[in-house]
Amino acid sequence: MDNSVWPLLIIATSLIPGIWIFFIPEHQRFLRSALNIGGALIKLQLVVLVLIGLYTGEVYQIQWQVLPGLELKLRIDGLAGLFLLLSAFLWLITTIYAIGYLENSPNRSRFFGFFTLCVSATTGVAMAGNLFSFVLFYELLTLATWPLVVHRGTQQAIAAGRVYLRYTLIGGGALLVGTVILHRLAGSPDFVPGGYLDDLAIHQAWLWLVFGLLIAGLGVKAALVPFHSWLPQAMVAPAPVSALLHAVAVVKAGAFGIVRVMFEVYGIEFAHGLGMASVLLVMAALTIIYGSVRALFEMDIKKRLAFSTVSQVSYVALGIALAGPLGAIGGLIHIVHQGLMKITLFLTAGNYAETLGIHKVHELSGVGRRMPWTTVAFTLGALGMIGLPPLAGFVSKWYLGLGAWEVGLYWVLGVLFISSLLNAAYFLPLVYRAWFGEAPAQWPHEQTLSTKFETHWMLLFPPLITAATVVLLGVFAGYAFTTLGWVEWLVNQEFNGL
Amino acid sequence: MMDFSGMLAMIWLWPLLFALGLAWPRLRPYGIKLLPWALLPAGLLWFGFGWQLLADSSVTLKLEWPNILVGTRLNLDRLGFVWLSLSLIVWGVAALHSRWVQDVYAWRYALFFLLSLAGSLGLVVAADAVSFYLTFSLMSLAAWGLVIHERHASAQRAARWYILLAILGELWLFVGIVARAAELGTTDLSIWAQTSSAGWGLALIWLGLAVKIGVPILHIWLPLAHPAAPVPASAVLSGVMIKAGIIGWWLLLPSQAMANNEWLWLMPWLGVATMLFGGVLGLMQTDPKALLAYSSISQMGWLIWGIGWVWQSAQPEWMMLWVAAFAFHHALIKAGLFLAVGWVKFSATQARWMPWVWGMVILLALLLAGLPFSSGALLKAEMKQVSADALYQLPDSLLLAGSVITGLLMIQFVRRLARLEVQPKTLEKPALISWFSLVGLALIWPYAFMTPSWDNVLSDTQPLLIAVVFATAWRIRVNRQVHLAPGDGVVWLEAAGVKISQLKKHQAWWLKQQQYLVYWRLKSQQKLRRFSKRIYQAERFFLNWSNYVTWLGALLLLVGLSQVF
Amino acid sequence: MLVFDGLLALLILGLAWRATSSRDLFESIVVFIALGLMIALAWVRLSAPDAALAEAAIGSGLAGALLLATWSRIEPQTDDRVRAFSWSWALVFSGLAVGLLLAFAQIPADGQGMMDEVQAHIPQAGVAHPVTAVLLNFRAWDTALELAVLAWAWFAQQALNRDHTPRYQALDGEVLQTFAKWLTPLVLLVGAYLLWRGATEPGGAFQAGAVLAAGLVIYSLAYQHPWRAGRLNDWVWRLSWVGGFWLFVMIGLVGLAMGVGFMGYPPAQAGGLILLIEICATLSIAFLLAAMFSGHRDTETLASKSNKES
Amino acid sequence: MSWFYQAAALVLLVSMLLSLFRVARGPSYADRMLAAQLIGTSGVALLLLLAAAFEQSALRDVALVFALLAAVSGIAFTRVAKSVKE
Amino acid sequence: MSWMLPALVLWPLLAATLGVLHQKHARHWGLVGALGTAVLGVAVMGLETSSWTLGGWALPLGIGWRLDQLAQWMLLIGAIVGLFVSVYAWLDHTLPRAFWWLWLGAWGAMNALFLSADVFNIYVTLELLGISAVALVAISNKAGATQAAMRYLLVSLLGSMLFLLGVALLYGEYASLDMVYLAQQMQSGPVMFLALAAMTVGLMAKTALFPLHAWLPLAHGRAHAAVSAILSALVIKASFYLLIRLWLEVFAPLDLSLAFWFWALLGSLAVLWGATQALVTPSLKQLVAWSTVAQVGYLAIGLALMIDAQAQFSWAWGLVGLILAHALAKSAMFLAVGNIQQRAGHDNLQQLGYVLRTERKTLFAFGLAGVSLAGLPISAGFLAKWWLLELSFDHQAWWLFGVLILGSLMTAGYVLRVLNLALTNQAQTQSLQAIPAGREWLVLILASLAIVSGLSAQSLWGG
Repeated sequence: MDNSVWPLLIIATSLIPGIWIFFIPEHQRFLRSALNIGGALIKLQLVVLVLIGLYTGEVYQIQWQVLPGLELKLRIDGLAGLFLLLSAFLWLITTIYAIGYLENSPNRSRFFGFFTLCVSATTGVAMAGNLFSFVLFYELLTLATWPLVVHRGTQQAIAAGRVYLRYTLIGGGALLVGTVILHRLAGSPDFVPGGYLDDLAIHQAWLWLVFGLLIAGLGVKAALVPFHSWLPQAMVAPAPVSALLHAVAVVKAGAFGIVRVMFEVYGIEFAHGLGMASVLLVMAALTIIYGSVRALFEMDIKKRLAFSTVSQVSYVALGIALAGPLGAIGGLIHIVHQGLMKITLFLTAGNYAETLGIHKVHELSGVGRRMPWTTVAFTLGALGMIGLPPLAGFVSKWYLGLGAWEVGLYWVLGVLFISSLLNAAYFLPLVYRAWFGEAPAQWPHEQTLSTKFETHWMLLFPPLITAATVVLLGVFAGYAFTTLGWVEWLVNQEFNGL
Repeated sequence: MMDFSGMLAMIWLWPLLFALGLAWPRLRPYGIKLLPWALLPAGLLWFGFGWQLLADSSVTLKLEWPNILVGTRLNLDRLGFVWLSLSLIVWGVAALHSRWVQDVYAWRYALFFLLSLAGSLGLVVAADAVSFYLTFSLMSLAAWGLVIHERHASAQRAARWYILLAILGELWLFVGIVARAAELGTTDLSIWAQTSSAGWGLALIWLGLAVKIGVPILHIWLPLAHPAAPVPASAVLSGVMIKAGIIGWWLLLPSQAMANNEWLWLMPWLGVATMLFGGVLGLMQTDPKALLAYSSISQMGWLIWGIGWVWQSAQPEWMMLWVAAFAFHHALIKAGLFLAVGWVKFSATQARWMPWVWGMVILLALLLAGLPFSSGALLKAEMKQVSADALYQLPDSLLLAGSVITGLLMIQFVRRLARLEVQPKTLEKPALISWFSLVGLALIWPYAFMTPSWDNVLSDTQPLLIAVVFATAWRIRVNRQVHLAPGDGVVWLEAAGVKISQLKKHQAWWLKQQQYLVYWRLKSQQKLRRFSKRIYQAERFFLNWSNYVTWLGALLLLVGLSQVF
Repeated sequence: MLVFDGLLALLILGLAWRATSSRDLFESIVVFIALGLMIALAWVRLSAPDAALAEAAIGSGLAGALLLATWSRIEPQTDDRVRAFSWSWALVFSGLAVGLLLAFAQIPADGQGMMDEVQAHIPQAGVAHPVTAVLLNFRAWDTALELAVLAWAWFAQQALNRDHTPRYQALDGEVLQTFAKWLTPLVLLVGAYLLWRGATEPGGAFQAGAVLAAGLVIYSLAYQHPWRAGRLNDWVWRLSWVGGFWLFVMIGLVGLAMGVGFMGYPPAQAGGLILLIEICATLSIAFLLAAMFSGHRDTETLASKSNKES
Repeated sequence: MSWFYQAAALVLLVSMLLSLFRVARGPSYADRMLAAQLIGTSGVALLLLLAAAFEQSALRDVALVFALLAAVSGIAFTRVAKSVKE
Repeated sequence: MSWMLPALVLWPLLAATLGVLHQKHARHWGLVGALGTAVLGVAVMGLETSSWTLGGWALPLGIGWRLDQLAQWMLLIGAIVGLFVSVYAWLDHTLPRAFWWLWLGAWGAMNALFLSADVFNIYVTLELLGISAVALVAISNKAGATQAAMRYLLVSLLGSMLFLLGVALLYGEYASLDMVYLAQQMQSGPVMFLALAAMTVGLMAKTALFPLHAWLPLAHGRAHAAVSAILSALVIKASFYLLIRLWLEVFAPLDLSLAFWFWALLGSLAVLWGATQALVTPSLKQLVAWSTVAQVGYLAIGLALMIDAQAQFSWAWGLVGLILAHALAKSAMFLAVGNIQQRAGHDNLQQLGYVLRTERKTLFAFGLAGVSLAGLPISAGFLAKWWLLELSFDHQAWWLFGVLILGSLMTAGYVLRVLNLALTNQAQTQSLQAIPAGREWLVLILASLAIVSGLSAQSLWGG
C-alpha cells in the first residue's frame, strides 16, 4: 500500500463512523457502539503500525493543492506520532467510557457523532504538515467540540458553549490572521525542525506581530492566562467530554500547536533569539500559578480539575519556552503525561458523579470505601499531577526542572515549586476526604449500575487503564518505547538537526 | 560468595508487593499478621551482606537499572549496612508490635506501614538521586497514613501539619535535586558526594531534609505526629524515619563542600541549639509521647552536630560511621521507649509483667541519658574525641548541657509515664519478647566493637548526676508551671489561621461585590436586549423609500465625483 | 423653435414633478397620462419617430387604462410615503443634477452612433427601414428577448395577481358599445397598417401590437372578455402569448443550423422571414398586452384556486 | 419652418399648459380626466402641425395612434369611476 | 458556435413556455427544463473558450457572445445550484406552478446574461431576470410577500434604468456596445464617469449592497425557500458578475484610484450591518436573508481588492471562489430553512428548538452551510476568506483584517444562534408537518458540496 494513504486512513477511521453515527436512529445502540469501538480499535492499530514504520524511516505524507501556493498537507512525523498515539489511545478509552456513561440518555447519536468528529479533527491537527493545514483542523476541532460542550442543553450548558465559542473563534481568527501574514511573508512550507523563518529576521516587527497572533490563537485552546476563562465553564459538559477536552482534544491541540509553532515554524533558537520564548515563558509561568491558585478555591470537583488543567497544560508551553533540549523534553512528554493523568481524573470524577451523584468536594467524604478502585485511580492521577515519583507527572517535572536549570532560568524552578505545592494543596484534600472522610448515610444521588463492580464496568475500567499507564510511563520512563524515549528522539531532531 | 545485589531491589519491592496484595479484600484481615514477613528479604540481605562485610569491610553491593525511571542505581556499603541494621531492627520490632492495632481499619494501617517500610528500606540502598527522592517521598507520605490512623481530632490535626511540612520538604528537596542533577548532569550519588554545585541547590536539599530531621522551626509537625500515631508507628517514626534526613544529607550533599565557610559553624551550632531546644520544650510537656518526640528532636541535635564535624573531617566516610552508630543507638532506645509507653499503657492486666516492664523503661531511660558504660555515654565520649580534629569546635560545656537536658527529660518521662491512664489489652508474646530483645540489644551492642574503660566514668556520670540534682532540687515540676502544648508554634499558627478565616467571613463587602456582579450581569443582559431591539428597528431607516433613493443618488454622486477628483 | 423646446422641457419636468409629488394618486395618474404625450412630443423633437410612436401607443392608451384600473383597487399606503422635503434629499439631487448637466455637456453633439454601419448593411438586411433592420435582423436577439420579457411580465403579473377578481363591472351603456363596435375594426386596420409600414418607415411589430392590444382592450371594456366566455380555447390564447417568441427563436436556430449563426437569416430569405416574425410578434404582443390589461382567468387557474381554498 | 407653424405650436402648447391647471386643481376626478383628454386632443393637433412643419409623414401615424387610443383611457375612466367613491 | 450555447438559454425558456401551455404538468416540464439546463451548464465547462457574433453580423453592429472562463464558471455555479433547487422544488408540492416558468425564465435570462458580451443585450437579459425574480418573490403566500415584491420590483426597475443610462452613454461615446471593444476604446472623461456611476449604482441596488440592501431581507425573507435560494445564490450574483465585468474589464482603463475605498468601505459596512441584523432578527428566514446582505459585503471587498492594478488578474479567480462558496452555502441554507419552516409551520426562531433537534439531516446541512458562510475550515468559504485576507495583506489594508475576522465571527454568531436552539431541551409544542425525505438528503448533499468544493478551489486557477 502506498504510504500516502495512511494519513487518510487514520482520519477516515473516525470520520466515516462519525458521519455514519449521525444518521443512526437513537435506539440502535449496538450498531453505534460497534462503529465507535471498531473505529477506535482500527485507528489505534493503524497508529501503532505507522509509528513502527516511522521508526524504521518510512515517510507518510499526502498533500493536496487548494489554492496557488497553498497546500493541504498531512504528514506523520515523530511529533505527530506522539499526539496521534495519545489521541487514538485515549479515544478508545473515552469511547468505552462514554458508551457506559451515556447509557439511556437522549441524543446519543448526536453526541457520538460529534465525539468522533472531534477525534478526527484532533488526528488532523496532529498530522497537519504545515501551518495552513494545522489551522484548518484546529478550527474544525472548535466546531466539533462545541456541540459536545452544549450537549446537555441546559441554560448553563448553553451559556458555557457560548463562552467557549466566543473564546475559541476569536482565537481562531487571530490564528488565521497570523497564518495569513506568515503565508504572505514566507509562504506555507512544511513544518521543519528548526523552523523556516531564519531568512526573515529583518521583518522582526512582523514576526513579533505574527507570534502574538499565533500565540493568542493557540493560547485560547491551550488555556493560557488570560485566554483561559472558557475552560472551567466548559465543565458543564458530560464527563467523557470534559475528559477528552482536557486531556486530548482541545487543550492539547493548543499546546501541540504551540510546540509546532515554536519548534517547526519559528525554530526554537530563532524564537529565543528574538525574545519570543521569554514572553511565552512568562505567560506559561503566570498561567501555572494562576490556575493552581484558582483551583484551590473551587469547591466543584470538575471545576477544580479544570483549573488544574489550566495550570498543568502550561507546563508544555513552559517546557518549550525554556528553549533548551531538556526543557523541551519535559514539555513534550507532558503532552502525553498530563493527558493520561487528567483523563484519569476526569473519568473518575465522572464515575463519582454518575454513580453517586457527587459533584462537590465535600461530598467526596468516604467515597473510597464505596468505590475503592475508582478512588485508587483518582489517587494515582492526583499524585501524578503533584509530580510524585514514580508516576508519569514526576518525569515531566523532572525534565522541566532540569531544563530550567540548563538554561539558567532558576526562577522557573520556583514556579515549579509553588505550582507543585499548590497542586498538593488542592488535590490532597480530595484524596484525603475520599479515603478518610466519613461516608454519609446516603449519597447525593446513587444509582445501581452494576452488581459485580462498584460501578458499570465501562465506567470503571477506562480510568483504571489510564491510571495504570500513568504508573507504567513513570516507572519505565527510561525505555525507548515510552514517551520519554520517543520525545528524546524528537528533541534531538530539533536541537541537533539544525 | 553469594551475589545479593538483586536483593537490593527486593528489600523494598517486596513490601510494596505486600501492599498491592492488600488490594485484595480477602487478604486484608491478615494484613497486620503478615507485616513481619515483609522484612524477609531485608533480613536475608542483612544476614548475607553482614557475612560479606565480616570478610571484607569495604565490599559494596551494586545494582543498576538504567531504564527504570530516569536511571536507577542501588547500592549497599558498610555505612548503608548500619542504616539497614537499625531500620531492620526497629521496623521488625514495630511490625511485631503492630498487633496492638486492632480496629476496623487495621489493614489500612498495614498498608501504610508497608508503604513507608518500603520507602524507608529503599532510601538506605538508593544510589541515585531520583531513587532516593522516590523512596524518601514514599516513606514520608505513607507515614501520613500512620499518623492519621487513629482518626481522632488530634490525629487529624497532626496529620494535617505532618503532610503540609512533608510536602513542603519534598518540594524543596525536589527543586534542590533537580538543580544539582542539572548542574552535574547525572543522578549518580557517588558523583554527587564528591562534586559541589551551586549553593542554593545544596541549601534547598538541606532544607528539604531538615524538615524530616526536625530542625527547630521546621520541627512543628514532629511533636504532633509522634503522639498521635499508634505506638508502633511512633516507634518507627522516631526510631527510623527521622534518620532518613541524616542519611539524605549524607548522600545528597558533597561532604567537602559542606565544610566551607557558611556551613562550618552553622551545623555544630545548629546541632547544639537543637539539643537544647528540644530538651527545654520537652520538659514543658505532660504527654509522655510528646515528651519523647521532643527528646527525639533533642537527640537529632547530636546527629546534626555529628554530621557537621564529619563533613569537616579528613575522612568523612570513616567518621560517618560514628554518627551512624549514634543513630543506631538512638533508634534502638527511642523505639524501645515508645514501645514502653505502649507496654505501660496496655499491660495493666498482666500485673506480673509490670515490674519487668518498668525495669526495662528505667533501663532504657538511663541508656539514653548516658549511663556510664552504656552506648549513650560511650558514643558521646567517642564522638567528642574524634571530632577534635574538626575545623570548628564548640565549647564542651554546651555539649554537656545537651547531655544534662537529656537526663532531665528522661526523669521527667518516667514520672509522666507513671501517671499514664491504662487500657487493658491482650498480651502479645512475640512482641514482648522482641521488645525485651531490643532492650537487651541496646544494652550490649556497643561492646561488640568498643571496650569501655574506667577512665571516663567520672566525666560520663557528670551529666546524669547534674540532672538528678536538678530534678530533685527543682521539686516544682517545670511542666506544671510552664506548660506548653505539643507542637508549640503550631498553636499560634492555628490561632492566626482562625483569625484570618473569621476575618474573611465577616467581610460583607465581598458579598456585596458578588451581589453587585449579579445585578450588573442582569442589567447588561437587559441592556443588550434593548440594544438588539434598537438595532433591529434601525433598519427602518434603510427601508424608507425616500432614504433609499437618497442613498442611491448619493452613491451616484460619490462614484461619479470620486472619479472626477 | 427654441422657445417651443424650452417650454416642452419645462412642461415635462413640471409634470414629472407633479406626478411624483402629488398626494392625490388619481391626479398623479392623470398627470402621467399627460406626461406620456409630452414625452412623445419630445421624441418627435429629437427626431425619433419610432420612439414617439411606441410612446403614443403605450403611454397614452394602455398605460393610462392600466393605472386607472390599479388605482381603483389599491388602498393608499402610509408607510412608504415620500417625505415632503429633506435637506439630504435636496442636497443629493441638486448635486446630482449639476453633475449630470456637467457630464452631458461633454457629450459630443455630432454622435452618429452606428448609423453608418447600419446603412452600409441595409442591403443585406431584407428591410429598408434602418430601425426595423436593427431590431429584427442585426440585433434580433435583443428583440427576441424583449418578446420574452413581455411574455414573462404577463406571467409575472399572473403570479402577482392572485385573487383574480375582475377589474371592471359589467357594462351596460348602449353608447359605449356602439362606439366600441365602430372603433375596434378601425384600430385593427391601423395596427395592420403600422405593421406594414415598418418595413420602410417608422412602425413595426411593437407599435402595431400595442395598437391592436388597445383595440382588444376597448373591445373587452365594452363586451365580455372573449376568452372568458369560452369562445376560444385556453390553449389558443396561451399559444398566442408565447408563439411570437417561439417562432423567433426557432428561426434563429434554423439560422444556426444553416450556418449563418444563431439568430441569423439566410440573406435571400431575410425579408420574408422578418415579415413572418413580425406578424407573429405583433399578435403575441397584442394578446400579451391585452391580457395584462384585463387579466386572464382561465379554467385551470380557477380550478386550482378553488382547490387551494378547500 | 415658417413663423406660422411656430406660433401655432406655441399656442397649442400654452393651451395644454392651461389645461394642466385644471388637471392639478380638479376638483373632481372627472374634471381632471377631461382636462387630460383635452391635452390629448391638443397633442394630436400639435403632432400634425409638426408633421407638416418637418415634412415627416411618420408623425401623422403618431397622431393617428394618439387619436385612436386616447379613447382607451377615457373609456377606462368611465368604467373605473363607477366603482370609486370620490 | 456550439449548439449548446443557444440551448443553454433557449432550453429553459422553451421548457417554461411549454409549462405555461401545458399547465397541468408544469412541474414536470419544469423539471425537464431544469435538468437539461443543468446538464448543459456543466457540459459547457468542456467547451473551448471563444467569442461569437449572433446572426453573423460583424461586431459593432451585431450582438457579441463570449464564453470565457468567468462565464463558464458562472454558468456552472448556476447549473449546480439550479439543479438542486429544482429538484427540491419538484419535491415540494406546495409550490404554485407559476414558480416553474418564472424560475426557468430567470435561469434562461441568467445564462443569456453570462454569455452576452453586449451591454444592451445584457440590459435586456437583466430585465427578463428582474421581472422573473420579482414575480418569484410574489408567488409566496407569506404575509407581506406582495409588498416585498413590489419593493423589489421598483428597485429592480430603478437599477435597470440606471444601467440603461450607462449603456446609452457608452453607446453615445463609442458607438459600440461590445464590452471588449468598449474596454479597448475606454478613455477617461466625465461622461464615462457618469456611465460608470450610473451602471454601478444600478447594479449595486440589484445586488443589494449596503446601503441599497433594504429590499433584500424583505424579499428573500418572505419568499418561498426555493425562491430565496435562487435569489440569494444566483440572481444577485448575476448583477455582481456584471460589476466584476464592468470594473475589472470595461472600465478598467480608467484611473479608479478611490475605487478601493469605495468598495471596501461599503463592503465592510455591509458585512457588519448585515451580520448585526442577523444577530438580532427574530425570524429564521430573515436571519438567512440578512446573512446574504453581509456576504454581499464580502463580494464587494473582494472586488475592492481586485481593482488595484497591483493585483495580478489571475487572482480574480478568488472572486469566483467567493461567489461559488456563497452560492452553494446560501442555497443550502435557504433550502434547509425551507425544510424546517415547512416542518414547523413557522420560522419564529424562539420556538424552533424541537424541530431543529429532530431534523438532524437538515440541521446538519444548515450547520455545514453555516461553516462555509462563516469561513471556517475547510469549506469553500474558508478558502475564499483566506484569499481575501491574503489580498488585504498585499494591499496593506490592515483594517480589512479586522472587518473580515469580525464578520466571520459574527457570521459564526448568527449561525450558532440557530444551532444553539437545536441543542436546547425545548419540548415539542406543535404538531409537525411531513416533508419528503428526499429533500433532507438533497439539502445535505448541497451543503456538503459547499464544504467539499473548497478542496477543488485550485481548479479555479486552472489547477
